Amino acid sequence: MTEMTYREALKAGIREEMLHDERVFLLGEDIGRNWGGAFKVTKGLAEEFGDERVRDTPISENTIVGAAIGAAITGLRPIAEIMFGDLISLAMDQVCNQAAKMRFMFGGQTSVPVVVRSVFGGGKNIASHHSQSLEAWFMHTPGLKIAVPAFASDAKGLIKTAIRDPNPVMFFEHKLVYDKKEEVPDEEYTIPFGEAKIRKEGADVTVWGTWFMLHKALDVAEELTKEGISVEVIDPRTLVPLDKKTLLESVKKTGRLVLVTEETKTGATTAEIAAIVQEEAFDWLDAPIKRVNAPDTPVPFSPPLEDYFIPNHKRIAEAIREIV
Amino acid sequence: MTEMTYREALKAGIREEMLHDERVFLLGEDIGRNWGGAFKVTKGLAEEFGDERVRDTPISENTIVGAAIGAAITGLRPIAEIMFGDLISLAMDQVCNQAAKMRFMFGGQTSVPVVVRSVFGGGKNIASHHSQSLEAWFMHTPGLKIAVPAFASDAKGLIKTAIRDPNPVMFFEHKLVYDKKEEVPDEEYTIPFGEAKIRKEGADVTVWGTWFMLHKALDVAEELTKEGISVEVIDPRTLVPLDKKTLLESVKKTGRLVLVTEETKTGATTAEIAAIVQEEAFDWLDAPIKRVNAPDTPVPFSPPLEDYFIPNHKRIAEAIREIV
Amino acid sequence: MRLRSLNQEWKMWTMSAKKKTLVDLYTQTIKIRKFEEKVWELFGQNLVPGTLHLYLGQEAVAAGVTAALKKTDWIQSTHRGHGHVIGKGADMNSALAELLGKKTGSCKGKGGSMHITQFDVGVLGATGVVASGLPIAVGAALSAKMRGTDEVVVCFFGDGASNNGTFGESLNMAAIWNLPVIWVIENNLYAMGTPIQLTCPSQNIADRGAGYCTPSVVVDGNNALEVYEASVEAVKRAREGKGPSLIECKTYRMRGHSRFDQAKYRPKEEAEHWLNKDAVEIIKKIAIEQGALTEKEAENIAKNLQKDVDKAAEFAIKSELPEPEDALDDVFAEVA
Amino acid sequence: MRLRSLNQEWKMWTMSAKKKTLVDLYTQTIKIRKFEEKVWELFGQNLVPGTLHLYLGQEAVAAGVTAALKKTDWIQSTHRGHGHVIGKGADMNSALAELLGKKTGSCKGKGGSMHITQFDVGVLGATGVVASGLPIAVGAALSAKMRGTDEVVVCFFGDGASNNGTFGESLNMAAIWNLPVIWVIENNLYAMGTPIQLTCPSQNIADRGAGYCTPSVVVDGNNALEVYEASVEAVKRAREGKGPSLIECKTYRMRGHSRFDQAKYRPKEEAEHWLNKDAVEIIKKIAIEQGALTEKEAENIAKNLQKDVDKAAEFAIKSELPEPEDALDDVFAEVA
Ligand SMILES: Cc1ncc(C[n+]2csc(CCOP(=O)(O)OP(=O)(O)O)c2C)c(N)n1
Ligand SMILES: Cc1ncc(C[n+]2csc(CCOP(=O)(O)OP(=O)(O)O)c2C)c(N)n1
Ligand SMILES: [Mg+2]
Ligand SMILES: [Mg+2]
Repeated sequence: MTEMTYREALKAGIREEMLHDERVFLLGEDIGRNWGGAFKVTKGLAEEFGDERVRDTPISENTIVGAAIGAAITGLRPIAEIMFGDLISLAMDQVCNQAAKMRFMFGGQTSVPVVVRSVFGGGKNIASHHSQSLEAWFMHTPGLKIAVPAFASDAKGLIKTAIRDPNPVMFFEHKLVYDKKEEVPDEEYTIPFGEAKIRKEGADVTVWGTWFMLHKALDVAEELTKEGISVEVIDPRTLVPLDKKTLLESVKKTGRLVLVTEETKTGATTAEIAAIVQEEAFDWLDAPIKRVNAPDTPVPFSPPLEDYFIPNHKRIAEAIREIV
Repeated sequence: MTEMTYREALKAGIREEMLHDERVFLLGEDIGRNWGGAFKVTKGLAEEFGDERVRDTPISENTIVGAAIGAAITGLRPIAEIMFGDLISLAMDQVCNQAAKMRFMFGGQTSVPVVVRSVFGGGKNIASHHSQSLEAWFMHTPGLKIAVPAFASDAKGLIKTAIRDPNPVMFFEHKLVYDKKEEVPDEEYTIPFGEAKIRKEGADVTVWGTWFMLHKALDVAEELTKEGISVEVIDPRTLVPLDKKTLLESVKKTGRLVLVTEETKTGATTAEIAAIVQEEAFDWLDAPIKRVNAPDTPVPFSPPLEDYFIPNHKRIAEAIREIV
Repeated sequence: MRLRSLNQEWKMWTMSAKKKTLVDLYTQTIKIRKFEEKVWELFGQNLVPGTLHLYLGQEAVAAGVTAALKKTDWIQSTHRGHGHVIGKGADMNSALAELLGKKTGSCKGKGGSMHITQFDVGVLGATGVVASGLPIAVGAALSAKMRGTDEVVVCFFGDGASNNGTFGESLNMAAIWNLPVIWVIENNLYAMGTPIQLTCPSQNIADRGAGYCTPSVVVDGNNALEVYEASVEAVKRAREGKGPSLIECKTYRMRGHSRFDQAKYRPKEEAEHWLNKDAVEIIKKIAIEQGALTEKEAENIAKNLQKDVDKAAEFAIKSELPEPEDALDDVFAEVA
Repeated sequence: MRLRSLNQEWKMWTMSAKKKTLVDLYTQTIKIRKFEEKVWELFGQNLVPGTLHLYLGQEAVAAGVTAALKKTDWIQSTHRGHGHVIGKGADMNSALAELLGKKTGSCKGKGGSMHITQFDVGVLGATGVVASGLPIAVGAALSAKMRGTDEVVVCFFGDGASNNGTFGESLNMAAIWNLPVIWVIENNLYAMGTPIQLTCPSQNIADRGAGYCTPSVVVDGNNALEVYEASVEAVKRAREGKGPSLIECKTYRMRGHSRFDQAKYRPKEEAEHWLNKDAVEIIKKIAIEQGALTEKEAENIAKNLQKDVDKAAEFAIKSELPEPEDALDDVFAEVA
């Protein structure tokens, strides 16, 4: 095991796959030698693998994804990077109408092994166009798999799985987890999609959340032990496929569920999870499922505003206390 | 009152507003005199108001919406038509990052009185790129209002409200309701946003749905009276703002809820509604909230496949029977 | 309309056009014609669900372009794609079956007319979102290059499509990466009911190529030989690593845009002018003039193709519809 | 770099340049410079949250363009927008307060650097999504025309932006509708760390204008007078109903792209060459040479502006932060 940051682990995963499989290549804006990616995930890869395989592109989001699709269906394994998740709004057609649907529309004649990496989340005071969390759009798009690693070792294991998957995978990161450190196995490993991880066991209430909110939930869970509240914390790791089993089992044990993501509330992934759980574990629920999300506004710039917007420890703790 | 189709009522509403307010104009692909809109909603308007105010555009969805925004913030009242709802995927940036956020990002300095009209839904065997129902994407985008009229008189009253609203309004229609007829008031009227309508009163179970599925739900409700099941059917009319009050009151009365839309299930608007209701009417629910949606696949072309994909009377009836 | 006159060189070239090429071009053109006539007939019999964008009238474009390609080359198709896939060598049985929504269709009935695709003969896909094929063609061409092959990618699209954002993005990316891609604009003068004059400020869309350093030419899209010649040159450039080219083919739909459109918005004289320039007649005349074909041989080819098409229709009609639950398959490929 | 040499005519023109114009251009240029230096200073003091795209180095573009505009004209700005809004006459107090995230900011602290906007002086908005302003400019220009005004719309964007889909869509729409819009490309040779050579196949982005029948010119973007002259001509065309124009301004960032970027990817000689072409020095020299200003007067102008900027900074620093709950306001305008 070696301690490394999420960023390092992610890069290590990409690098291993590039070494294994010469079909793997990266394309995106400023991912190459001059910058190494806006969040430096790909730094050094152009130097190691050359500018052909770590390919800087023009600012053409829709065509970046489309080009990845074209390369994927003709035998390569592209990883397209969209610099900020907000900008996938420009590539929705290629992601949602093309990548997600091609295999189906063409009756299984082809598959689309493309990975689209991007990053969500606020906390950096960069306002409405660079801070959103839009994973719900893609969860509502059949044909896409979605990985949402929150920890370094998962980032590495899941990116390797994503690259090997014959289907389009949206691989979403979060700005504030890149620097999180964790022990990462030295030997080669992958992490299967659709397996949630219980990050902390508990008896009184289940908390399900993603990325930085998951980390906050873990902090809160720790704190609340002092109040005698035993919180179980679940990390889905992938949204599609979704590990309902682990979640439902946990809820059936605790009878209570709090969902925490940084998305704006209405129509968030937390709505889907709530809908599923009330549908499939109705008789086990001892209290309404609580959703802790951002309010239904764009992301504001100024620190006090953004701090208010993003769910904090206090709000998570309150939601838990409300139902236990 | 005059009986007219949804299409006619919608056009009448647009026409009235164009007569009242010379700032109102339309832009979109093939909306003008040569075609009159892919679904003929604007047929005749170019002849009456001229090609300047009923403006055919190139196939440039993102710029159509952006141009509407630019016109809106400088004093006009544009209605942009996107020919098929699936194609808003090309305009997501202008809709979701610009129109929806400008007022907020600029601290209230401007407002964006733009209406984006488009059409969702299957049933016409035109496959994966022309049959989707994507309203959930927009419900998850703070800053947008969303109208979803299912009846002719609502289409007219709501489009007039949409045009007068100082905010961006997504006005979504459905391919299979254009020909539905209804008595429409002769005198001028508007319908406020955020007021659901109880389409049928009932005591045993509440059904909430949109567009063509709402019509199917009404058929089913009628049928089920024969089995002694009394169904209350709610038409939200707008998704944002959402009339939670009417819905919650109904659920508190019936104790049961079935949600019916044509969306693919995961992450649909029905998930949000389920999440709200379990959160706010938990103690009144006598059974899990059921969601009747399309499966998580793209929309298939061939009739037997598409028929299977789209929720039908039988599935709606079964979901109701399951929980009453 | 001002066509950049290639006539001078073209006439000289035709003198030496290989007879086989002329026969091929004629055969391809009339094959697509026969196919589309059959589709129209089946549609009239209410056997084709949904909508339909016929290729009738534009046959020379697909024929001329695909005749310049190898089997290993790729094409990216559109909502008006029947001609492209037939030209590229698609199996007619499964093509027609697809249009009828049958299980035996190349897409198992999941795609239909707008997504008619046969991957194994080099069709990357047919897309219903106008202009969405261009980025995919860029990627396929990038892949062809990165994989070290001599594969060439043709991307078909319409005049309307050239106004969509992907046009500039894709032309640019192909140019900077010097990719083996050929942009084929089928300028049939209309996007649905919208005449090109309303949406394009210049005489030729091809003018936009220069801004992306992409050699661009305008040809008579109803003349398969002219299309072929331009394609051969473009393919040569692509295979030699000289990068993308653009070919604008001026052409015309024989019928309306889709389904029930009568195309009444088209001025009579314009329609007459173009409908007189019949793609099949033009290439047939050339082939006969050049001594590549006799009238009789041409007729025989047509007859044989008619038989093939009839048989394909029979196959398609007899084929079974998919099972309803098949709707759930083919979303994801299985993980190895 | 090959600049389309306007030198001949330009020299003649400058001879007759109104002195007031030269003073204005100098004043605008140095005003933006002073503003940005202050921003940089405040950033160094950790007073500017988030990121920052300084306009330092490109002042001549905003100065030259906005000097050609009326108050009633509009500009569409970008992530690198400080210069544009200051040039258009924004209140410096609320501009700086916005950058500091204060309640008194023009956007009440909701927008910050990337969305710095003052609608009342004709700024349509500053957008963080590269190239997303072009469609909005089209609409504003359409509105100007439909409302029967003589308003002109300038749309600023970068070399990087010109590779996004909205570029072609918007140039086309403005051209076919003959709209009073001026496309101003600030070609600072880089999009973040990506040099233009990697993403643009031609020498000049302006080459793309011809495909859309849009008169296009390349100017030295560090020379406010040259920018101004081209702008005056473009504005004239627009006001006379002659449609859109495109001006490509070759320029250079004095610093990195954002926040902590040191721009080490830029070749030394290139950076030196450009950093020697200081926008303030250039216009100052011209103004003095033309007898419009003395060195002393120039200094006084600078000093006065420095005072204004200092005061604005004081105002911004003293201003209060918004209340947390203000985050919930301004999503929807109230229905009348
Ligand atoms: C992006 C997009 N916008 C609009 C449509 C609706 N539509 C389908 S075909 C068509 C016209 C396309 O014109 P063109 O590209 O010239 O092709 P043609 O039909 O003439 O072959 C339109 C507007 C669509 N499918 N996709
Ligand atoms: C659509 C989009 N893609 C990527 C980004 C990230 N980004 C911000 S600025 C920038 C470079 C823009 O380059 P250019 O247009 O030349 O403007 P400059 O920064 O040089 O002024 C990039 C890639 C973005 N904000 N929007
Ligand atoms: Mg066309
Ligand atoms: Mg730049």
